[in-house]
Amino acid sequence: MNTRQSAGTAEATRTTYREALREGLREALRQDDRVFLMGEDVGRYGGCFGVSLGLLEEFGPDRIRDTPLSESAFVGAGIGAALGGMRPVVEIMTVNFSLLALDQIMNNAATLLHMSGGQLNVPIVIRMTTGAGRQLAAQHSHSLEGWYAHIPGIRVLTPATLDDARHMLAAALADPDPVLLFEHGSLYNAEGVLDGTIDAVGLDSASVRRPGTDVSVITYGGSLPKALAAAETLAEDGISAEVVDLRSLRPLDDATVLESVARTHRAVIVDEGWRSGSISAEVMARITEQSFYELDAPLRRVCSQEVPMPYARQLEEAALPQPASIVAAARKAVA
Amino acid sequence: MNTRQSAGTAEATRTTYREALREGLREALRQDDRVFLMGEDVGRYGGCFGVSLGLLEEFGPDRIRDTPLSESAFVGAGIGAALGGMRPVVEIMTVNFSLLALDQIMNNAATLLHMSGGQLNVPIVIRMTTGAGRQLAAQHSHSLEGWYAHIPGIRVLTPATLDDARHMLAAALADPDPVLLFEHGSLYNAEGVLDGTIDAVGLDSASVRRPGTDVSVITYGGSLPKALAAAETLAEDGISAEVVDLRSLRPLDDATVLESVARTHRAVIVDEGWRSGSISAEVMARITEQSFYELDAPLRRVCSQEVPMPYARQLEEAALPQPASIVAAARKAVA
Amino acid sequence: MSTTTKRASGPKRAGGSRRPSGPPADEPRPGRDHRLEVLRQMLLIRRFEERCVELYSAAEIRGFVHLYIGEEAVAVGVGQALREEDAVVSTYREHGHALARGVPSDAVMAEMFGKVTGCSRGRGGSMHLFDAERRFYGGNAIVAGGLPLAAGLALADRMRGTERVTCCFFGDGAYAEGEFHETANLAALWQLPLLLVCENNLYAMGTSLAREHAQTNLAMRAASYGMPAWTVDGMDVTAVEAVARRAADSVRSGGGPHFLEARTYRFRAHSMYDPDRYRSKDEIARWKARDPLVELEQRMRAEGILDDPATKRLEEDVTSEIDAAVRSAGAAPYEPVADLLRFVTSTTGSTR
Amino acid sequence: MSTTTKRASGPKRAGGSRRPSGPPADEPRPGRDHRLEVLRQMLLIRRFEERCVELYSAAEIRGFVHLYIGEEAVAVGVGQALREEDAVVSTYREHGHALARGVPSDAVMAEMFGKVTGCSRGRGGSMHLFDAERRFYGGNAIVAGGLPLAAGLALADRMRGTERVTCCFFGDGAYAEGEFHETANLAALWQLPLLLVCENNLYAMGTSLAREHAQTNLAMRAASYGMPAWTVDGMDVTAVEAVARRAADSVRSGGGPHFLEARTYRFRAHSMYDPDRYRSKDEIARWKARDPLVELEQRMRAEGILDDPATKRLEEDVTSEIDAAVRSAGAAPYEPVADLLRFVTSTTGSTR
Ligand SMILES: Cc1ncc(C[n+]2csc(CCOP(=O)(O)OP(=O)(O)O)c2C)c(N)n1
Ligand SMILES: Cc1ncc(C[n+]2csc(CCOP(=O)(O)OP(=O)(O)O)c2C)c(N)n1
Ligand SMILES: [Mg+2]
Ligand SMILES: [Mg+2]
Repeated sequence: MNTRQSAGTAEATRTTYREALREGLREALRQDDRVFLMGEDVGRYGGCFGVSLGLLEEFGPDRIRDTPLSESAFVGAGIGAALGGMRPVVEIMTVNFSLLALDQIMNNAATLLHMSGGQLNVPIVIRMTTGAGRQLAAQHSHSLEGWYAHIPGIRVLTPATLDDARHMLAAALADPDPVLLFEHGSLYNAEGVLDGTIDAVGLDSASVRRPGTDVSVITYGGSLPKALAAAETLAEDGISAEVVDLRSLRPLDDATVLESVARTHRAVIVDEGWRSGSISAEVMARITEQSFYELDAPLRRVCSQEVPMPYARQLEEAALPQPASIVAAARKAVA
Repeated sequence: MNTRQSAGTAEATRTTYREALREGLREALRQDDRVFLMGEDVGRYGGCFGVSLGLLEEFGPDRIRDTPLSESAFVGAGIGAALGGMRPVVEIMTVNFSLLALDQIMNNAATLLHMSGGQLNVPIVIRMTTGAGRQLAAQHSHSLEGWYAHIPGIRVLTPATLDDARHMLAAALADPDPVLLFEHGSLYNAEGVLDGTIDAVGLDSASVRRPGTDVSVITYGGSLPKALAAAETLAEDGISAEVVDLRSLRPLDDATVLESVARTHRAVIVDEGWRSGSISAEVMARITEQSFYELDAPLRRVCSQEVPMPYARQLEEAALPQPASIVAAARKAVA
Repeated sequence: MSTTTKRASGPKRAGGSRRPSGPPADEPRPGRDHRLEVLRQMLLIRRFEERCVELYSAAEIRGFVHLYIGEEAVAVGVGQALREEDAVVSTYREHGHALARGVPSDAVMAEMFGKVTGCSRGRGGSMHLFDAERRFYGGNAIVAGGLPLAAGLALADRMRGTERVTCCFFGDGAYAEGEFHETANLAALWQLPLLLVCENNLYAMGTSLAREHAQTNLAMRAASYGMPAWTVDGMDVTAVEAVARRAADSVRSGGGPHFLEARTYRFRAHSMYDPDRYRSKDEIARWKARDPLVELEQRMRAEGILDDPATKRLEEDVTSEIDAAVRSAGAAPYEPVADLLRFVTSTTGSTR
Repeated sequence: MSTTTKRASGPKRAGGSRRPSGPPADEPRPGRDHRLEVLRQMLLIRRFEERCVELYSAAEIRGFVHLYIGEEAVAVGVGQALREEDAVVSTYREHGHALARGVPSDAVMAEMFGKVTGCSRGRGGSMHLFDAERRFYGGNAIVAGGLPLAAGLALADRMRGTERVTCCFFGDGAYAEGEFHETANLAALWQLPLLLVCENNLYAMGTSLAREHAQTNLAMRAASYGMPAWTVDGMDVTAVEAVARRAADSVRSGGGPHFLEARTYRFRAHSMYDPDRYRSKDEIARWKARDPLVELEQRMRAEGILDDPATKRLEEDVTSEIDAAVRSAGAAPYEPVADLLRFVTSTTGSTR
């Protein structure tokens, strides 16, 4: 189950991805005083991408906690605080900086429950910005969420819609284990209408964002709008593409993917990660292992080129999956 | 080309994987005074697994350089020294600790050449121990070499044989870019005969370690002996398994893999990494993309269970690929 | 955690090093029962680990094992200053910390045997002892990896307004890691109730203090972060306890983080695999002459609160506790392989 | 790198902060040509960045851009103390460092335009300027990420027995990162020829010094690693130069690493996206009153070595240099998309 409808009547509200995230944070902070937000410049600055703007004024510096530049220490402190009964939401500005905290994430957060024989669960949520598209070059633009999904013991979430931006945090905080939440930088300004009837989303299942019959386009995060745009174009050509939003990269919802492939018998995986060793390889492996005889054509994937993200616009655009490249791959798949 | 034969006559020598690595280091240090070895306890202690024992006495503390516990700083210093004209070999004791240096590895070593528009190549070699099998539990046992292979700009090598242990370092040092060299902890004591006629190995190609016709078993590193043992067992059943040693996980030698699959039409990938998002998924993706119509059966993989490595022997054994699980997978593939 | 009734002597000179800079120890001298309990704990740790060596040779224990022998005064002295509600974060050299914290010796022994009755169900082994009930948070084998975690536990207490202290043990080697720096600053900046105990045993594996640190006065450097920092003779359990009490009391009453450097020495090699090539026999002998157990025993005898029969009783007591631990560990079951994937996440179901 | 001929005044009081603790600056006072060159460099940086703001508004420049305006005295003062064979490692706020190092302004401008004639072929942008020939090693946008690298460059020099200095610029925020701690210790331990220049502009993005560091005397803390550490008024280019020369000379002659804290201030927001909500107008005004360019000009006028015509010539000179840079950047080609995968590895052929 992906969503829970609210009982009362609710109106659809216009909002942005950024505001939806902020509302999710505000709600969590209001509902549970164990929740606090911690990270570089989340307070007075309002968050490097403005997500937490205004929260300091509402909740004070104890719960909207600016940290020094010390990714390893404040992520580790979040883990410790979670062990100590709090429900920390830790913000890392950008996924590239999270490498500085990877020891804490993998060797502690993901591992403590198991190492302790089930004694110590770590209810921490770690949010970070991911992805390219804003000419921020090779140290601010990578998409490592698929890479993180390799680590047992954590959840990896990639909200791509306003509703997921608004509600995934609550579900993540309700989870007893570490959750990594990746916000694609190019989505912050995305505007749209929030479905007022949804008041909760699940974390376990992928979602078909556009039904189709000829080819499955499987994607997540910042690539979802591109996949949907590609599906529009394909529709003009009479090709019916089904767009699947994975939503969670760990655990992966095989069932929804395989059901889609069982309908279409063809699939293209779209993923902003570098191609080799990407989560799209894993999706292909799952399909090959479990639905080999359903396939009518080789699986295809559209990924980022294997290059540190260049600054120049034309190079960055060429390095990333684009609607045109998705369309081309889908055409080949159905050819 | 994987190997270069020496002109003269050479004798086969009995040695161990550890000694072969040490000989490779010694040779590099003798031949090029820009080469030095740096890391925790590489000097007076002799290396945490004894690889560099005796080198301090031969080359002195400047070139066999003990560092404080500061993975990020000494890996970064290696990168800087490489930029400054040296040829550093940096040892990280165990792959889990390398997470502390991942920022330097990904954001600097792998990226500088590109970010600088081709000006700054980084001729560093980073060696580390990887893998499980010695009951060292969840912070000393992981196999992250396949995970590292996701990063563009570096090479990822996994010497599995004595000859590769002996000669890969020289080839790595000759490469102008960063090379990560993963030594599987369970191989250090492996004994055997060094092929005295080989005096160089290449880095670009995989190697067929045992020819076969019914199924390709594709593997690398610490799993190679297990795959070879499985092939023996299969042979007793009349199943002819071809064992391919990838040797390098980045770049991946597709050609050798695809040629093997073209011969056998069936493949099992064996990989000590956690299953989801493993390098075995990438191998499967490459085969599916390029040799889909060659396949007579779904691809299979034998990986580590997705669990932080437990200490208890029976659990650790169950978590790892074993000859029996490889045999079982191969039987299914040919069924 | 008995009460203290007599005067403790001040910290003594650490072997071959500068005069420690701890505060004058003018606490009341502990009473006989307390002294005996301290001695018993130290003896338990010593004998427990000696038994581990035997069991390692017999292949009952595997993996990496790091012995604490020689350093017992630190864990036990500091342990006396902590209360039940406090928390302890430790390293891979943590048998002593765990036992001093009250983790039952049979649960520790079973853990080393890899049995399901172990304090981590056999999943952790020697390097990863845990006991949530006793707020013993491991057992971290990434050097310095426990420091940020300890800061977080202290932060939770700070935010919830409790009076609990979190005590984090780490080594002189750990001090060189970036995580030490980040944690020290964070703790001082946020005035966290954190007691940082640096066990300076002069070596990080085979690397001596002077080859790890440009400036080896660790307490002085810690003070530069803006927190009280004292050095204490880590071979003198009475001195350790006195200083730790003072520090813990100050932390508890809102004084922010405190740093203790305990000058100590491991009598054995770094781990079971270490041939100990990097220390001179002389140096080891000099430190063994300051055996913390012997020093305490001698003091107690001089004070007239220990005699041969009492020593014998203690030894017997400890030996039988360890015998029982070994027996029960040996008899305990292994966890079934079918349970391998438990505890990867808290919820059952798909984990990947 | 002209010779100095007159006496420089000692470091001055940094705005609103404690008395800097640099050594007495008894170097000869620089001559007119030298002063003019220093002023020209500072002016070039100032006007160059002002033009960048315009070009950013015009969408000719994209990505993150961090301005150095207000801090010019640091890059230029330190730059004077460095020789051609020395190396510089910098941050994402590095236009000033690059220009002071002699990276041609047209190559820097073309880089910001993303053109193939840029000093990083358009692959780096504002945050990643590189010039191997001038030993300018970036342009690192991971805060503190350049520090270990700089130590490595210095190590290479040390091992090869050259007399070169590596200078690493970083901020007060970077100082809190673990990589600072590890690098400072490593450099002091190995006595590396490293000049650490901490540009303390009182903020890390929106976080003020006192909310980043428990103990804000950065130089004092750096000294605790065992290296000389001085504070200098970063708004006074003469003072910066004097202290930097003294430090660089000492480093060069085997004195090991030195640490300089330059007290400075950025007049603009952190980046183009920053609404600068966290600093008071007052505070900014107070610091702007100490504009390093104005201070130098006034001093030169007082000394009688600068007059209106000379100022005008300088301005024209700098403006025409920037005009030319903008023109050539605008006219230069973009790198063809077909070359996207170049420079991932040095060798051609398979990279994955
Ligand atoms: C991050 C990391 N690097 C290296 C190691 C390997 N290692 C284990 S213990 C140790 C020495 C630590 O010395 P110290 O902190 O002084 O503690 P001690 O062992 O002396 O108690 C090393 C290098 C590790 N476990 N973690
Ligand atoms: C590791 C890392 N964390 C966070 C950031 C985001 N960030 C960029 S600049 C900056 C502030 C750095 O402050 P400081 O070191 O004082 O340098 P300044 O910008 O003041 O020159 C931050 C937080 C980053 N680039 N790298
Ligand atoms: Mg030690
Ligand atoms: Mg700053």
